[in-house]
Amino acid sequence: MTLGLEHYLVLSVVLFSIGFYGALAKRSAVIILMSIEIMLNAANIALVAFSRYVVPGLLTGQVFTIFSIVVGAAEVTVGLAIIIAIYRRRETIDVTKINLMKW
Amino acid sequence: MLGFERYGNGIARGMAVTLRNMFRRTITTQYPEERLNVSRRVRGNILGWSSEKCIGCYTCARSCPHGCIEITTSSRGARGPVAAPCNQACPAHVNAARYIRLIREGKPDEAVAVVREKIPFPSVCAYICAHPCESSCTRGQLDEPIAIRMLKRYAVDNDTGLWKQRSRVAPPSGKKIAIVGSGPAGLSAGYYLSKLGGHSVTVFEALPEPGGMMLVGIPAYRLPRHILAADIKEIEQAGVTIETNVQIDAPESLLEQGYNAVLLAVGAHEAIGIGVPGDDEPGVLGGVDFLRQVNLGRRVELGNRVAVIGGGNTAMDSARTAVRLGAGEVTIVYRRTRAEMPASAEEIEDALAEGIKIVFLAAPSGVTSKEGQLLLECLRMKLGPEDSSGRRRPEPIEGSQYTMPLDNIIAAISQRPVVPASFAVDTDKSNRIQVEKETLTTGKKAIFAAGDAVLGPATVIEAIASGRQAAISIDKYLGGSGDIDETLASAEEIADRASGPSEDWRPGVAAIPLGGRLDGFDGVELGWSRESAVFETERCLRCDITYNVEKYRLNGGLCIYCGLCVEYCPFDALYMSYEYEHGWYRFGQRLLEQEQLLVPDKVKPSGYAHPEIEETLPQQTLLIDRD
Amino acid sequence: MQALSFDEIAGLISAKYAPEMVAPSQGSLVVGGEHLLEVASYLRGTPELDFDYLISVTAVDYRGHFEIVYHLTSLQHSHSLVLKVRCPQDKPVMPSVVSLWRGADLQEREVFDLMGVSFAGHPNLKRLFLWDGFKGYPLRKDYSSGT
Amino acid sequence: MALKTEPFVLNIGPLHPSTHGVFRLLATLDGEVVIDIEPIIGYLHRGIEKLAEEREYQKDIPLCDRLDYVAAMSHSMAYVMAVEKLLGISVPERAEYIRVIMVELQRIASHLLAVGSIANEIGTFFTPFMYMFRERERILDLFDMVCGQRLLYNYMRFGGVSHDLPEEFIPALAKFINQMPGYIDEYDQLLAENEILLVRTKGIGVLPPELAINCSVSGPTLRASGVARDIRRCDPYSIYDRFEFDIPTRTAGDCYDRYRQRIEEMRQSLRIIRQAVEQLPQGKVNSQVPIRVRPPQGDVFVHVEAPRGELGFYLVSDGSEKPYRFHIRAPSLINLTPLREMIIGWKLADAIVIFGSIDIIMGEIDR
Amino acid sequence: MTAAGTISQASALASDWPGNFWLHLLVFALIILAFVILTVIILIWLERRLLGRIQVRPGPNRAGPFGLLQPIADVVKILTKEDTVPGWGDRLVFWLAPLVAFVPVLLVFAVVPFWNGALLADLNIGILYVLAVSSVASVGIFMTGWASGNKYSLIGAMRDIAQLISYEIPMMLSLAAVVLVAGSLSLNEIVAAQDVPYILLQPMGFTIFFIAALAEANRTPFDLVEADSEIVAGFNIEYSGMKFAILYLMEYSEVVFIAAIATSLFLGGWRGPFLPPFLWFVIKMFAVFFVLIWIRGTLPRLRIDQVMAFAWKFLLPLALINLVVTGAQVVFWPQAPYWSLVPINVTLLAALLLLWARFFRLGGSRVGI
Amino acid sequence: MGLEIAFWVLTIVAVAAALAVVSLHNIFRASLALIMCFLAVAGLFVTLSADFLAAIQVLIYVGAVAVLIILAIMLTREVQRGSFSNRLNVPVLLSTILFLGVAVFAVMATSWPVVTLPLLEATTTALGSELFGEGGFILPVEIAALLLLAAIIGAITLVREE
Amino acid sequence: MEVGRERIYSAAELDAHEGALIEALRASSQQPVTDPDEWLQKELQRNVLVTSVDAVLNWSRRSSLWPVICFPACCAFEFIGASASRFDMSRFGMDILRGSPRQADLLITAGTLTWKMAPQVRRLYDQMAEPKWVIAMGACGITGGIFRDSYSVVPGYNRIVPVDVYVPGCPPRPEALLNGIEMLRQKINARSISTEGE
Repeated sequence: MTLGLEHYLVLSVVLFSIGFYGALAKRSAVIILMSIEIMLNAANIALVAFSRYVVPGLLTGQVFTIFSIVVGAAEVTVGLAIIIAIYRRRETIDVTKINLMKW
Repeated sequence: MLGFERYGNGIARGMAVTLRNMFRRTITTQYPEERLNVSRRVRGNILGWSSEKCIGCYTCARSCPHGCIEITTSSRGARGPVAAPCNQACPAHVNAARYIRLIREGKPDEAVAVVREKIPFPSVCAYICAHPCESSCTRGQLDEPIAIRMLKRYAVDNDTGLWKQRSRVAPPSGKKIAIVGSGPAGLSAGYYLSKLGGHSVTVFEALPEPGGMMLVGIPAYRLPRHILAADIKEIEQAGVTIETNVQIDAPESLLEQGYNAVLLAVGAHEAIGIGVPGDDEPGVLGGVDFLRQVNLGRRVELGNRVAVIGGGNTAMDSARTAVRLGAGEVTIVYRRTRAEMPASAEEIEDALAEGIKIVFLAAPSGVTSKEGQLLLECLRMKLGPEDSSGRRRPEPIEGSQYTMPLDNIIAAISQRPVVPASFAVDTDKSNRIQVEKETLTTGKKAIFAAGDAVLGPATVIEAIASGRQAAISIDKYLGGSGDIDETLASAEEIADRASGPSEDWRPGVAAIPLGGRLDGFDGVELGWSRESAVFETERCLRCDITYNVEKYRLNGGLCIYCGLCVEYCPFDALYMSYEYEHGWYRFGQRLLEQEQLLVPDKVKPSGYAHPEIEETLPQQTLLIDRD
Repeated sequence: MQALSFDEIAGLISAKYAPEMVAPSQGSLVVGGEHLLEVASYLRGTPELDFDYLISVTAVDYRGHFEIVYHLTSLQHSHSLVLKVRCPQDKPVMPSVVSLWRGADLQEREVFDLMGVSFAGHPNLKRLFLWDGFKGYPLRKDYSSGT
Repeated sequence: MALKTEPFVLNIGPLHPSTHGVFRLLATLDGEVVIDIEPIIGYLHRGIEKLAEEREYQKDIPLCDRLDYVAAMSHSMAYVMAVEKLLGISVPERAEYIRVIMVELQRIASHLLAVGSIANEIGTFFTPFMYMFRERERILDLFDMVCGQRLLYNYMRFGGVSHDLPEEFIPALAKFINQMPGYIDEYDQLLAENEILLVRTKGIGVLPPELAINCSVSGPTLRASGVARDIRRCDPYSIYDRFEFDIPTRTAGDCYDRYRQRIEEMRQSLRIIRQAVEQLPQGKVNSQVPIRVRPPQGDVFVHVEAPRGELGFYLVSDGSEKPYRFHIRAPSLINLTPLREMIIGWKLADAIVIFGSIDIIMGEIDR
Repeated sequence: MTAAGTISQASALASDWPGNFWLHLLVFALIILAFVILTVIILIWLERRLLGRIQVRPGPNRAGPFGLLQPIADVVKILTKEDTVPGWGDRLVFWLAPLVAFVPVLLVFAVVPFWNGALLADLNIGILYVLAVSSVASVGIFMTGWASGNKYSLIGAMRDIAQLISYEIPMMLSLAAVVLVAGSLSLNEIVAAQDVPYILLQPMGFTIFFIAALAEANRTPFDLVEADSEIVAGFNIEYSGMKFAILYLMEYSEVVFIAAIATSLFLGGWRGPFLPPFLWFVIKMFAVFFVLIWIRGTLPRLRIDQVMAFAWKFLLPLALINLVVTGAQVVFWPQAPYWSLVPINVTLLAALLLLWARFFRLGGSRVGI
Repeated sequence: MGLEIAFWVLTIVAVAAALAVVSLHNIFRASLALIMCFLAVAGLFVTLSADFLAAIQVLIYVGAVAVLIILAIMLTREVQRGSFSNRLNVPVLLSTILFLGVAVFAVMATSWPVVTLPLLEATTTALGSELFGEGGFILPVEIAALLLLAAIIGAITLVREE
Repeated sequence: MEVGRERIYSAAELDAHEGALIEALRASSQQPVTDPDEWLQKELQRNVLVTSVDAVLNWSRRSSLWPVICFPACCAFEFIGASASRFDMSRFGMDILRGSPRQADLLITAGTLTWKMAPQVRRLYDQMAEPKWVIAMGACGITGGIFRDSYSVVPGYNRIVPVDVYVPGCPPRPEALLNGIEMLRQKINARSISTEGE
C-alpha cells in the first residue's frame, strides 16, 4: 500500500486522541501541557499532510504549521509560567487540587 | 555593578603573558642553580646511623617526638673507657664518670678515692665546687647535667677513709719549700709536694686561720667550717706545716731563710669598686671585704636596705650573707639579664628563694649620700649586640635614670690580687702575677706563683689545679720527677647497663627550710640519701663507654624526618642525607616493619655538626626530561 | 587615644566593681562567673577602655575547676587585657560573650567540644571538631583515649 | 535564573576541589543562590593540643609545624617565642634575623599559594596557580637549603634556630628577592586587570570593618577591610621594630581587595627580607638551651602575625617538662566566623571564591 | 519508489561519487566518525601539551613519542574501567544519556564540507540543521545530569541548559547574517561563496559566533557546566567507564564541531591556495583549536548570571545590530566591493564594541535573603 | 520503499512515545518521551518533504519547548511526585476511544481530493516567499511575533519575584 | 560501603547520622585491610593472547593514572607540588585531576586521616570504579605518623582502604611521590586480566 494522505491523517488522529486522553485524565499540570503539545503536533501533521497531498504546489499548510508552532511555543511559555506561579503559591501542580478558578 | 571597564585589554594582557610563557623553557625538573651549588646538606630524608660513634645512650630514641626509633643495647660495654667530657672539663681532671659509676655500685669510699687521686680537697669541692664538669656534661645538652658535685658530696659524706690504704708517701727529699698563702692553691701544692714529693713544706698565712678564700670568701652556710677544717687537717697530716698570722713581705727573704723554693699563692682579696662617682661614701662596702669581715667573726653593721652590685657568686654570697645579718631588703643590681649572669644557677635560685630581689638591666651611675642614707642612682640598660665573649653587651638607655634609697651598698663586681710591691714580681694591670704559663715560674729564680694571684678571681677547683701544676713544676725544679699522681681506687671493671639512662630529672636537693635558714650560718644544703644518689647516677649517659648496640631500628612508616634525633645525638652518630624517601609495596604486614630507610654503618659526612668534613652528596636525578 | 597599662585598667575596674566580682591577679583580671557579662560589656562599652577586639577564648582544666581565659585588646587604644573566669568542674556552665564579640562564636564552641564547658546563651552550641557520639572531652586532664 | 525555586541543600566537601582541605559546607541553595550555609569542620582534627600536652616542650615543635603546613615557620616561631617567654631566655641577634627572613619568606610562599588558589577558584585552568607555584618552589628550595625539608621545617629552637644558614643561602636569597618583584608584576599582568576576574571578585563578599572587628577577623582578611591591625606593627615582636615596612590596607573588603592585599603584603615582605639581609649580623644562632626544658610555673600568651592572621599561643606551665595547657589561637578558624554573612545571598560560584579569599588552612582550623 | 524529499536531494548531489547512495552514506559516515575521533584525540593531546607549555611544563610525554599515544592510553583505560551506575537516579536514562548527547554532535558533521562537495548530505537547510541538531545535545546533557541523581550534576546540567538556550539566539542571529551575505543555508555553498573569508566581511558576526560557540561547547570562560572548583565535575560526575568516555568524546567533539563550523562559515572552509583543500580545512580548524586552548589556559570563569547577562545584554543586541547592518548592506549595496566592506565592518565592530562596553554592565549583585 | 519504511518506523515511534507521555509514571521520562515524539514528528515532516519545518520542529519543540518543560519539571519538583491519573480516568479513556473510532471512520470514509503534482525542490525559498512575498502572511507573522512577545512578557510577569 | 539514601531532615539528625557512621566504621576498622594484590610476586601462567592484551591494558592503565582529589592535610601541598610545573606529574598522563571519584584510578592519600573523615574516604574509595589503586602518602597515611597516638586519628589508611604503595616522608618530597607512582606503575604492569575480578 502506497503511502497516502489517510496514513498521515489516521496517525494524526491517533496522536490527537492520545493527547486528548492525557489532557483530560492526568493530574499533573505539566503532563497536561505536554499532552496539549502532542495534540498540537498531531494537528501540525495533518496540516502538513494536507499541504503535501492536496495542494503540493502551495505551502499554505506549512505556513499554518509555522503559526501553530509559534502559538504552541507561546502557549507553553505562558502555561509553564502559570504552573510555576501556582506551584510557588500552593506547592503543588496537581490540577485536581487547584480549585482556584472554580466558582 | 561592574562591567568591562577596560574594553578587554586586561584579558589581552593576560593572554600576552600566557603566550610569552608558552615560549619559555619549561622549568620541569630544573633545579635552580643555587640548589646544585649547595655544598653540604643540612638535613635530608634518609637517616643514617653510625655504629662507630653510637654509644647506645638512647638519646635519639627519647628525643623522637613519637617514638619511631627502637634501640636495644647489650648490657656490657664494647669499648672504653675514654675520657668523658666531665673528666676533660675539670681543671684537675677528676674522673667524674668513674666515681659516678662507683657510687651507683654502692661504693662511696671508692668514689672518694677516685676524687682524691686528683685533689686534696674532696670535701670542700663537694660543697662549693663551681663544677665545670657539670657545665660540660653531655646530659646537660639534653636536660640537666648530672649533679656531679652533689654526688661527690654524697661520697664524701659516706667516706670510710678507704683511700688511705693505697695512699703513697714519698721518702723525704730534704728540700724545704715555703708557700705564701693557705688558700686552695697553696695548700694543694703543699700537700702534693709534701706527700708525693717528700719535701718539707711550710705554709705562711697572714690571717689567723688557714683556708684562704675558702675560709674568708665563702660563707659558712655554704661551706661549714668543720668540713674545711677536716680537709686542712688531712693536709697537715701529710706533713705540711701551717703558720698563721705571718705576713710575708718579700719572698726573697724566705729563700734567704733556707727555703729552696717559694710559691706565692696569695689569692685575690681586694674588691674592685663600682667605679662611679660617690663609690667611696661610707656605707659602700667591697664584696670580699664584707665577706671577710663576716667570716672572720667580726661584727659588720648593716642597715635594712642593702643593694649588691654585680652578678657573680660573690654578689650572691654577699647578698645572702647580708640577709643573714638581718638586712630586711636586699636587692641585687645587675646590668644584664639572668641568662647572662655568671653566678651559678642554684645560687641564684637560692638567693631568690631567700627573698632577695634581683634588678636586671640596671647599672649604677652614681652614689650620693643624704642624711645617713645612700642614694644609688641607676640607669636602665638594654641588650645590644654580642661582644667578643658571646654575651650581649648592655647599652644604657638615655634618660632612664632612677634612684634607690639605701642604707648600704656592697660592690661585688670583681676582685683582684693584692700583691705587695715588696714582692717585686711582674704584675699586669689587674694586678695578677705574671708567670710562665707552663711552669708557673715568675721572673725570679725559685719563686713560683699559683692560684688566684695568677688567675685573677677564679674558682676553688681552678686554684687547686693551679696548685697541682705548681707542685709538679716545683718538684721538677727541685730535681724530683714531677709525678704527683697516685692510684687510690681499685681497678674498675666496666659496669653493666641493662637499659638506657633514666629519663628523670635531677632529684631535688634537700635544704634546711627557709624559716630556719636565715637566722644563722648553718649549712643550707643537705646531702643526698643513698636512694637519691643512686637515682641520680642512673641518669648518667656514660659518655666514656661505648655500649654494644644490638638492634637499631627506625620505623620508616612512622618517621617524620624532623631531624631531632640527629640534632640531639651528642655523639654525632646519626646523620641525615639528602635523598628522597623510597616507597614500598606491602605484602601483608611484613614490609611495614622494613628497615629500609635506615642505612646502618654507612658513615657519610653529615655536615650537621662538622662542616669541615663536607663533601657534596650526589645529586639525585630521578627524572629525565624526554623533550 | 591613650593606651592604658594593666594597673590603670585594674584601677578603673576595681573602682567600679567590688573585689569579689573582679580582682586583679598577676597581670590578669579574675572575674566571677556570674558577673562576666556585666564586666565584659563594661569593658567593651566604656570609651576609655573600648575593648572591641576579642583575641582569644580558651579554657584550662586545673583539675577541680576550669579557668576560661579571655584575651582582649582595643584597636583604638592598643592596650590589652586578660580576663580569667573560674567555673567549677561539676557545673561547667559559663555565660557566653557571643552577644558582645561574635569572634567568640567558634572559640566557645571549641571549648565546649574539647573541654566540655557549656556556654549559656550561645546561639549554636554543638560539637565543633568531634563527631556526634564521641565520648568525653579530650582536653580535660582526666581524659584518656584508651588507645 | 531569577526564578525563585524550592531551596535544596548542597553538601560541599569535605573532599571538594576548592575547600582547601577537608572543609564541609552545608549550603542551602535556591537555584544558584546560597541562602544559608553551615560550615562543618573537624575532619582534620588531630588533637594537636592534647598531643602537645602529652609531649615535652621540644617535641611539640614538629607538631606546631603541622598546624599550618603552609606557614610552618611562622607557627613554630610563635610557639618557640612563647616557650622562650616562659623560660625567660633571649635569642641571639643573628638568630632573630634568620627567623625574620624565614618567616617573611614563608609569608610570601603562603600568600602565593593563597592567591593562586583564589585564581583557581575563579576558574583559571591552573595557569596562575602554576606560575605562583613556580616561585613558591624557589622559596621551598631556599628552605630546603637551610632545613633540608620543603614543607615542614622544624627549624626553630628555644633560644634561636636549629643551625646556621649555609653560605650559599644568602646569594640565592638575594637573587630571589631581586627577581621576585618581576614575577609579582607578571601575576598582576595576568590577573589584576583581567575583566573576568574583576567582575568575579569586585564587590563580592564584602566584609565590613565593623563586622570584621567584632568577629575577631585578623590578618590580610581584616586589613583588606581597612583595619590596619598588624601584630608586627601594633605589638612588635622579635626585631620587627627595626625594619621599615608599610602595613598595606585596602578599603572595600571584597574578594578583589583580599586578593590584592596579599599581593601587596608579598611586596612588603620582600622589603623586610631585603633589609634583614642587609643588616644580618654574624654570631651565634642559638643560645645553648638544653633540649628538655622545664619552664617555671605560669602562663604566657604570645601572638605573631602569621600569613593568615593573628596567631596566638597560650601556654600554661606547671613546672614540668610538658606544657600543662597548650592552646593555639588559630587565625583561620576565627576568620571563618563571619563566613555566613559574607556568603549568604551570593551565588554558589561566588561562595567558593569568597571562601577561597579568606584563605584558610584546615590543619590550623581543626588542629 | 525512490527516496523522496531531502534525502533524494542529498543523493542527487552525491551522485558523482563512486558507488550508489547507500555506499556513499556508509563510507562517509565512517569517514566522519574516523575524522571526528582522530581529531578529538589529537585535540586532547594538543590541549594537554599546549596547556603544559603555557604553564611552563612539558605536559604528557611518556606514552608514545611526544606523548602522542596519551589519549589512546586514556581511551583504552577508560573503556576497560568498571562501569558504575549510581544506586539512585534513573538507570535507563543514565544509560541513554551519553548517546543522546553524543549522537547529535556527530550528526552535525553530516553537513560539514571537508572539501568541495565532500560531505555526507548537502542539505539546503544546512545551518538550520546544524543549529537544530546541536540543540538536541543539550537534552542529552540534561539527561546525564538528572539521571545521575547527584546535585552537582543536576546543577551542571541546569547551567548547561540555561547557557545553551541563551547562547543559541545570538549564535543563530550571527549565523543569519552570514546566510544573508552568502544567500544560502547550505554550508558547502557558503564556503563556495567566500571569496574572502567571512571573518573579514563579518567581523562582528565572527566575534559573536565565536563567543557563543565557546559557550555552546562549554569552554573557558563559559565552562560552568563542569566547573571544577564549584561543582566538582559537573554533569558527568557519576559517569565512569565507557559512558564517561562517550561524554568525554562528546565534549571534545563539540569543540571540533564549533571549530569546523567556524572554519566553514568564517574562515573560508576548504578554500585556500597551494595546499589541498582538505588540508586547508584541517589547518584552519587547528588554528581555532589553538585559540580555544590559549583562552582556556588564560581566562577565569564567569558566573552563571554573568554568563546569562552577557548573552542577553551584550551579545544579543550586538547580534541584532549586526543582522540589521548586514541586511542593509545586502539590500542596499549588493554589489559592494570587498575592499570597501572590510574596513567598514571592522570599524563598525570596533566602534560598537567600545560603545557597548561602556554601557554594558554584568549584573549580579547580592540577593537579599 | 525507503519512505514507507521511514513512515512506519516514525509512526510507531511517535505513537509509542505519545503513549509513554501519558502513561509513564516518571514525569522526567515522560518529558523525554515527549522529545522522542517531537523528533518523530520532525521525521514525519521530512517524509512530507517539509524539511524546513522539520528543522524548525526540532529547533523549537526539542530545543526550546521540551527543554523548557524539563526545566519546569525541575523547578517544581514534579519528579518526586510522579504522574497520576485523576478520577476521570476511565470515562476519559472511553470517550477517547469513542472519539478515535469516529475520527478514524471519518478519515477513512472521506474521499480526499488528493492531487499528484511534482514536489517543490527547495521548500525554504518557497516558504519564504509564501510568508513574506506578495499576498503573503506578513501581517500574521507580525501578529505572531507580537503574540510571542506578549507571551514572553506575560510569562516573565507571572514568575517574577516580588 | 555505599550509604543508603536515608531521609534526613534536620541538622541534628545529620550530625547524629554522621556520628553513628563514624563510630561504626571505627569499631570495624581496627585491623589493617590486606592488600588485594598479593599475587604480584608470583610468576603467572598466561597464554600468549592474554599476555598481549595484558600488555596493552597495563600500558594504558599505567600511562593514564588519573588521581582523585583527596587532600586532607599537609601532603596535599607536596602532591600539588608534584603536579605543578616543577615536577609535572602530567608527564605520566596524570594531569587530569578528577574531582569525581568515578572517573579516577588512583587515590593518593595526601594527609592525616581522622575518624571523622574516615567514612568519607571509605566512600570515596568505594565510589571509584575498578581497577583502582591507592598510594599511602606520608607518615600519616602509612601509620598515622606523629599523630598516631591521638584520639581522633586513624593509624594509617590501610585500616580503611587497601593500600598498594607506601611513600614515607613527612611530607614526602615530590620526587618521592613520583618514585612511588613509578612503583605503582611497575605494580600495574604485573597485573593480568586473567586474574582480575577474583
